[in-house]
Amino acid sequence: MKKLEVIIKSFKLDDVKEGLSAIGIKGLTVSEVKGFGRQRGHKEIYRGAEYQVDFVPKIKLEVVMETELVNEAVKVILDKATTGQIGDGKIFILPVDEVIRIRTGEKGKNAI
Amino acid sequence: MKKLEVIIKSFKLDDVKEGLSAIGIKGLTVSEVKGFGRQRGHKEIYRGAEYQVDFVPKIKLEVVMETELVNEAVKVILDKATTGQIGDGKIFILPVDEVIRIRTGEKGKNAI
Amino acid sequence: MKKLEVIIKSFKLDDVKEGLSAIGIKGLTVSEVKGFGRQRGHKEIYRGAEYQVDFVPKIKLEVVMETELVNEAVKVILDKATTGQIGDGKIFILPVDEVIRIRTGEKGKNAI
Amino acid sequence: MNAGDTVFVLLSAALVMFMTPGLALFYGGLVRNKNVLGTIMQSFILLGLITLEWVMIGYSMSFGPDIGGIIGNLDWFALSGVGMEPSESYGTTIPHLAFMIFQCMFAIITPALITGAFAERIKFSAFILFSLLWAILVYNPLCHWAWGGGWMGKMGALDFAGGTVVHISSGAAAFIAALVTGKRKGFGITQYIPHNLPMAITGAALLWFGWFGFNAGSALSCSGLAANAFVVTHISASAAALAWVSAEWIHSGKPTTLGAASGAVAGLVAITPACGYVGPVSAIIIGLVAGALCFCGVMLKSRFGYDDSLDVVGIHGLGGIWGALATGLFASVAINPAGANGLFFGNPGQLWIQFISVIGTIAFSFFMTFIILKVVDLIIGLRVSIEDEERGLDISLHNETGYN
Amino acid sequence: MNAGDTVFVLLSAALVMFMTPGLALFYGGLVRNKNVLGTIMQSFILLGLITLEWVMIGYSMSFGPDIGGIIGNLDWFALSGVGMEPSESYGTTIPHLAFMIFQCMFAIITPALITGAFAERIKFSAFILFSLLWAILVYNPLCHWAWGGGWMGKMGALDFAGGTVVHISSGAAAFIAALVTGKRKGFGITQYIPHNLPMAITGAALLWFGWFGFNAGSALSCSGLAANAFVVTHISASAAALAWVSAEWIHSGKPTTLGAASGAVAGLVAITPACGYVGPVSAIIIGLVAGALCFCGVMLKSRFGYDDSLDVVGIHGLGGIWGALATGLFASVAINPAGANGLFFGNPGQLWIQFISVIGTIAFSFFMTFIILKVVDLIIGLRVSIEDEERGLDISLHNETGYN
Amino acid sequence: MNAGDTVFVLLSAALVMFMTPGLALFYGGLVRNKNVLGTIMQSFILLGLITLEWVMIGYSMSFGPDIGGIIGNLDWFALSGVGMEPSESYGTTIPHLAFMIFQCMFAIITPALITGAFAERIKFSAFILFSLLWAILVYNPLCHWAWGGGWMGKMGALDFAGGTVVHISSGAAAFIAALVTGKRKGFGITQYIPHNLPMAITGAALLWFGWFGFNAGSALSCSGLAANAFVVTHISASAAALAWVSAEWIHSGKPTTLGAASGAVAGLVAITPACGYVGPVSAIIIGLVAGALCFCGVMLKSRFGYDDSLDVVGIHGLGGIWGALATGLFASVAINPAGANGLFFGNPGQLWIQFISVIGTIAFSFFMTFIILKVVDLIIGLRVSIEDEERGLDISLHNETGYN
Ligand SMILES: Nc1ncnc2c1ncn2[C@@H]1O[C@H](COP(=O)(O)OP(=O)(O)O)[C@@H](O)[C@H]1O
Ligand SMILES: Nc1ncnc2c1ncn2[C@@H]1O[C@H](COP(=O)(O)OP(=O)(O)O)[C@@H](O)[C@H]1O
Ligand SMILES: Nc1ncnc2c1ncn2[C@@H]1O[C@H](COP(=O)(O)OP(=O)(O)O)[C@@H](O)[C@H]1O
Repeated sequence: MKKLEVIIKSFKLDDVKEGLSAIGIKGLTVSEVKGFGRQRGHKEIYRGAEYQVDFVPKIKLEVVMETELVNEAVKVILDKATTGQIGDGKIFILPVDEVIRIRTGEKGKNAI
Repeated sequence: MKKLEVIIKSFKLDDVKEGLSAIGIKGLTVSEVKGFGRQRGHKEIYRGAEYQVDFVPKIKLEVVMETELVNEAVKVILDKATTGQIGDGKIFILPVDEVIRIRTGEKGKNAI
Repeated sequence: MKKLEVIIKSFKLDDVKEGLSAIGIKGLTVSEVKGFGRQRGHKEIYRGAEYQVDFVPKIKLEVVMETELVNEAVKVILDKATTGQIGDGKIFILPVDEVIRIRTGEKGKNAI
Repeated sequence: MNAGDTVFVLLSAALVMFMTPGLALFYGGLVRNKNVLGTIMQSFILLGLITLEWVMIGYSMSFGPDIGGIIGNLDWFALSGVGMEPSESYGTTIPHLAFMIFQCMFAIITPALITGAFAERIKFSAFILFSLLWAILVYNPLCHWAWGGGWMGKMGALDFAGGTVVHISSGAAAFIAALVTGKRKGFGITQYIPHNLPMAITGAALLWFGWFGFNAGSALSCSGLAANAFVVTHISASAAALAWVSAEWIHSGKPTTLGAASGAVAGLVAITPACGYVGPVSAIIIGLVAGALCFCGVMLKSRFGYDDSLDVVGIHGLGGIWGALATGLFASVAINPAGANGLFFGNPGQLWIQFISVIGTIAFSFFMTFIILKVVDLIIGLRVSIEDEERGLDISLHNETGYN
Repeated sequence: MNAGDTVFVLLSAALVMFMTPGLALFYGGLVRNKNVLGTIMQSFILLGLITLEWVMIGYSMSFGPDIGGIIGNLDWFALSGVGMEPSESYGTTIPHLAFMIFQCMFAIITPALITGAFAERIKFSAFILFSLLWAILVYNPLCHWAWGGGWMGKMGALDFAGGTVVHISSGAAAFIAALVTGKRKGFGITQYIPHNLPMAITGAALLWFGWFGFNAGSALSCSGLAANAFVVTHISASAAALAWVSAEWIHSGKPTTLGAASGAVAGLVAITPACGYVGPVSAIIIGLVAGALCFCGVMLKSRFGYDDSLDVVGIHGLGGIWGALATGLFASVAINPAGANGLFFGNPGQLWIQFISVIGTIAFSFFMTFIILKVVDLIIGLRVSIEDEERGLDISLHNETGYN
Repeated sequence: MNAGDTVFVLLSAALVMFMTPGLALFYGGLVRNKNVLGTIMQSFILLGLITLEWVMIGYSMSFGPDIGGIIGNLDWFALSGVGMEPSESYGTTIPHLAFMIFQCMFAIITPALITGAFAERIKFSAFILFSLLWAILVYNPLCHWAWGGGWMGKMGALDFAGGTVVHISSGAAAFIAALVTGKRKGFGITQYIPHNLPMAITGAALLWFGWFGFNAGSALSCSGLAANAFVVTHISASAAALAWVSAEWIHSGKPTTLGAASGAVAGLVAITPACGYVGPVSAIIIGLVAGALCFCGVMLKSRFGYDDSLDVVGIHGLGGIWGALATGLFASVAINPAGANGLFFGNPGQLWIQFISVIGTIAFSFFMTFIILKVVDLIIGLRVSIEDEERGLDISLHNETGYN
């Protein structure tokens, strides 16, 4: 099993969620984060005062899935989340040892 | 060492925290997330306007622990966080390579 | 590749960010969390009412990097985030299988 | 001239002015986080825009020398002749300027009410043009008809503080605006839950507070009649808040704060035309019916499938119609000798007159609003792009975010 | 009838009405996120509930023809006979309706004050029944005793704007209510930190603003006495805010915004009975003592181990008692010839009278509140289930959340 | 004595009092989350601090018997001789206490305005000492000069409601304070984005609302002149809001809510000295220029590289100067026979007088503020430690956090 941690632009959340649902992803977890990446570092002026944009609001998705699904999921995310502009985000794939559904105590694939 | 990422219902936080403390867990990290799982997808009406419930507020716990503790911790979480109703959440177990305590620079078991 | 999950005191964010930038870290993701650790548990009085301090606001950094960079990054973090007082936080190092940049679809080192 | 009356009208004007920021908070709290500023802005900027319109031409069109019962002429352009002395016809114990500015606040809040119908999706430029045209082409004539010597007032229609002029006109316009603007992206699927209910309830409280100026101030002199208007205003708001909350309690087991706030507003709307003609017991009935009726209106909305985002039709439209008709039922010359009796006091004719005024207002507002929207759509386009709608008006139109 | 006085009382009524939403924000900001709406609702809905109670029977019970110094009879049921003409006994230069509605706002906020004592844990239905019974069985009699021709007023007790009627009565009720309702889950362990202090401070500012109407308006005519009441109100609030903040500074090194706000409220409470009888210098002393005293009261709370969640006892109870006694110390016929001198102006008897009125109010409120709570507990049950308490009142009782 | 005038001044005082919490929200919304309470506190505590200062000595220094056109003597120490009867010189139809408390509210808000300049970095103790000294050594003399029988008033300078006394004085002080205090940590790099714009806009709305009391109330009697002041105040705010937003729209394509709010404040500032002397059409021009001018001032700020955090100089300084000069341009005895004509009405001399008053105010405020800051820096130190600045004033100075 793998965990995908996906950083995307906030307004792409609905599209990505739909896309992942469509390929059979049954659950995911979303949080609000601030991102610091290539998109940062330029100067902006707000009310006549200069500052540097360092952190940009992003959405982080966490999805655990069977290893077989990963490739398809990545494809879907690339498809839905890309705008082609800097700051589109990243996908990180991490290994997962075990998943347990709290309600039933089920483990492994059934629990995802 | 392992990391448990646990998604639970918000109001179960205190109980789970107490439970984990009781078996010797010394630290954990909590964040507010929105969950999308089996609990989603039903229609609700708010002030006469229909909509679909997709995301439900949840609490995410992150706890790093020695591998030996994992089974007990899982048992405690199942015990404390289950309501038996949909949306009780999940436990994800991930491998951890190393832990470092910032204050002292200690590594490994001592740092947990 | 490795992922560092770093829990620090909120007001250390800027320093740690500068430090990591200086050693060539190009991106990171920040979120607000609540920490429960050694720092907790003491009694405080607020307006004449006693309570126990359990959760303290913390900042969580997530940084994915090449394995070679990890030691240096840890050193920088220890350097910048330590106050020597309880509650300075932790560094957790997790394995990462793959990284993908959404904008370009690049994988591996280039995507970090 | 009377110092007491002047204080009364000036401070009432201040209270009515305060309602527009109140509305901004009420509406702003009900939209999603990403649209809070865009929504607040739509009310706030009207303070600027309509004030200038009113001072330049609006006041003259509304209250200036009558042309055929239809509209005022432009003799009072840029307030020429409107000075510190009392006017001959309006508020004869207070400076003419005081009457003018009191009425100005009504002209501002009326188009602001409409913004609830197309919240979260309209271009700011289109909104500005729409509001300006609407103020000139809908509000000013209607105001003239009811209060400025126009046909409606002459016919004997009773509207003490703006049931037709303010609430029915904006409610009807909201209906058309919701239809013409179309639904928000994700309508029927996305959860448009209020992002900040304490803010919305604060806004409703400001409205309630300001409404004392709106209704009692409309007496233009601080007499027993003003006290009566004040009292029935408070009673109706109270009764309607209770009625709405009770209806919710019965309907779903959960009385809500937004229900209490909405009910209060519904009660305030309904008593507006009646407050100078009815007594406290009538006010209880008017309020109870208003709360229950508007609750039903809002709940039935989904049946019709149009997206009146913040329920302007259900509250101001329905509540306004009920209030105008209720005035025809409960009005009594015992309360106001300058008024008339309603059906329950032996004069069924008044109900008919009220009915005509309701129909006239709705028809006129429907028609004109439709034309104006179509024109604005042609010139500028009403809606933001789908991407801007997704990102939210705050960032896409105003380059700001509410909370950081 | 006097237009100036009428404006004064009507707009004062509006200001006092505004205090209830102000209290909603003050209390709402102090509770936890999950209870913000439930808390706001408890104040807001009383605007509806008590208004109807007052209009139907409350006003008549409080101010109607006296029965044995104990209570008014129901001659004025549903405001019959209460009209646009001045009353014979109350506010003889203003419409009777104006006096009635001004007093209505006092009747609303008093039970709302109590809600701070059982915040975050009481059933909405139980709260509604409790408040209704309390208004009828505690507020109305007390109001009659002090102002409606009852024994307390006849005895010569001075209470210009509601020290006993409003603050001591609600403070005493809060004490009993906190005891009978019991502690919140996790008391002594869980961190009940205010979820939104800017909201709480905004609420306190609204209270301060509205209090000008509360105190100065109680003069019922806009004279030098009203100006004096206005001035000493402002001074006492200021002095008490400074005193509380200074006490904190000395005690813990950290002056807090909540301290400043609480201090201001304490000063406003304390000056309430005195404001028509004392001058500015006395007001400074009254305020300074109020701030320091209530700070100590709140800090000592933990010693007693009961859960008066938002410090109603420490602020309204203690502050009210101090204010009533201070009136017996500082009152001066130089300020108000219709009043009396206090101890410091040569009349120790007045302090004794004030003392009796304090004891009488506390005893009556204790006893009645206890009975009412027990009855409500029997019929409905006071507390929400432990699970609902954990999930918060907002979602469990009202099916809403404050922020999304 | 006149009841109508008394109501007017007392309720205006209440409105002006309300502006200080309004300012607290305006400023509080504009700072970062971690400083919201520290910022709110700086306004709120001045309600306490300056009230006592004013009652003890400030009122006497400002309005007491004149000493050489420079300052009032201390005959009215602790309000001795200031009672319920009208004064001989100020507001002769209202209780002297009413005039005193109305002026008290002006004395409070003026130092509160300055706090925007050193927001997010100053010690609370230093702030308290600074504000107290500033009130005594800068505000009281300036107030005396303009209104208390001092040289500026005698010279014939027109300042109806506080253009020099309140806005130029605080704007000039803000300039010096920003320089002396130094920049915030991270200036030019860190993103100091407002943490809560709805709060800031609510604050601006409260300011607008309260400003009716500020400006119209300054007529001290509720006459045609008060109505005129009320009307031009509203018009100028509206015009300036539109002008600012339009300037932004042209400049960057994005009209902002903060721009609308800032514009409104700029317009209110500019009309303040003029409101009793100019008519509605002049007010439109004054407002439009104010909005555009202050927008430019704020945008050019970065050129100078000093950190006037919340734009006190750009709005109150610039707007105040423009307003004072505009009074010298647009004043007309047709509006106020007790005033004078300005340049556009044939009297160029008035512009010169206004110019002198502006220069005098700036010079005095610059000089005194500088000295006071240096003294406070010596005794206490102005700035918090760098670590406290990073953690935020809320937690480091007040041991509280805004939101939990
Ligand atoms: N190495 C990294 N570790 C953790 N998060 C990262 C890393 N690199 C990028 N991110 C996250 O991804 C977001 C997008 O990265 P950015 O470099 O701005 O975009 P792009 O990849 O399109 O150039 C960042 O805002 C940050 O949240
Ligand atoms: N595959 C997954 N990846 C990430 N998070 C998940 C996944 N499945 C479930 N979750 C999280 O767990 C929560 C509970 O899941 P849900 O399916 O509603 O409950 P249950 O299966 O226990 O009935 C979800 O709201 C979501 O936050
Ligand atoms: N085992 C753990 N798992 C997850 N998070 C932890 C763990 N231990 C500590 N933390 C996080 O690190 C923070 C600092 O830990 P704490 O024990 O207070 O500090 P210190 O290491 O200086 O004693 C905690 O607030 C918590 O967020």
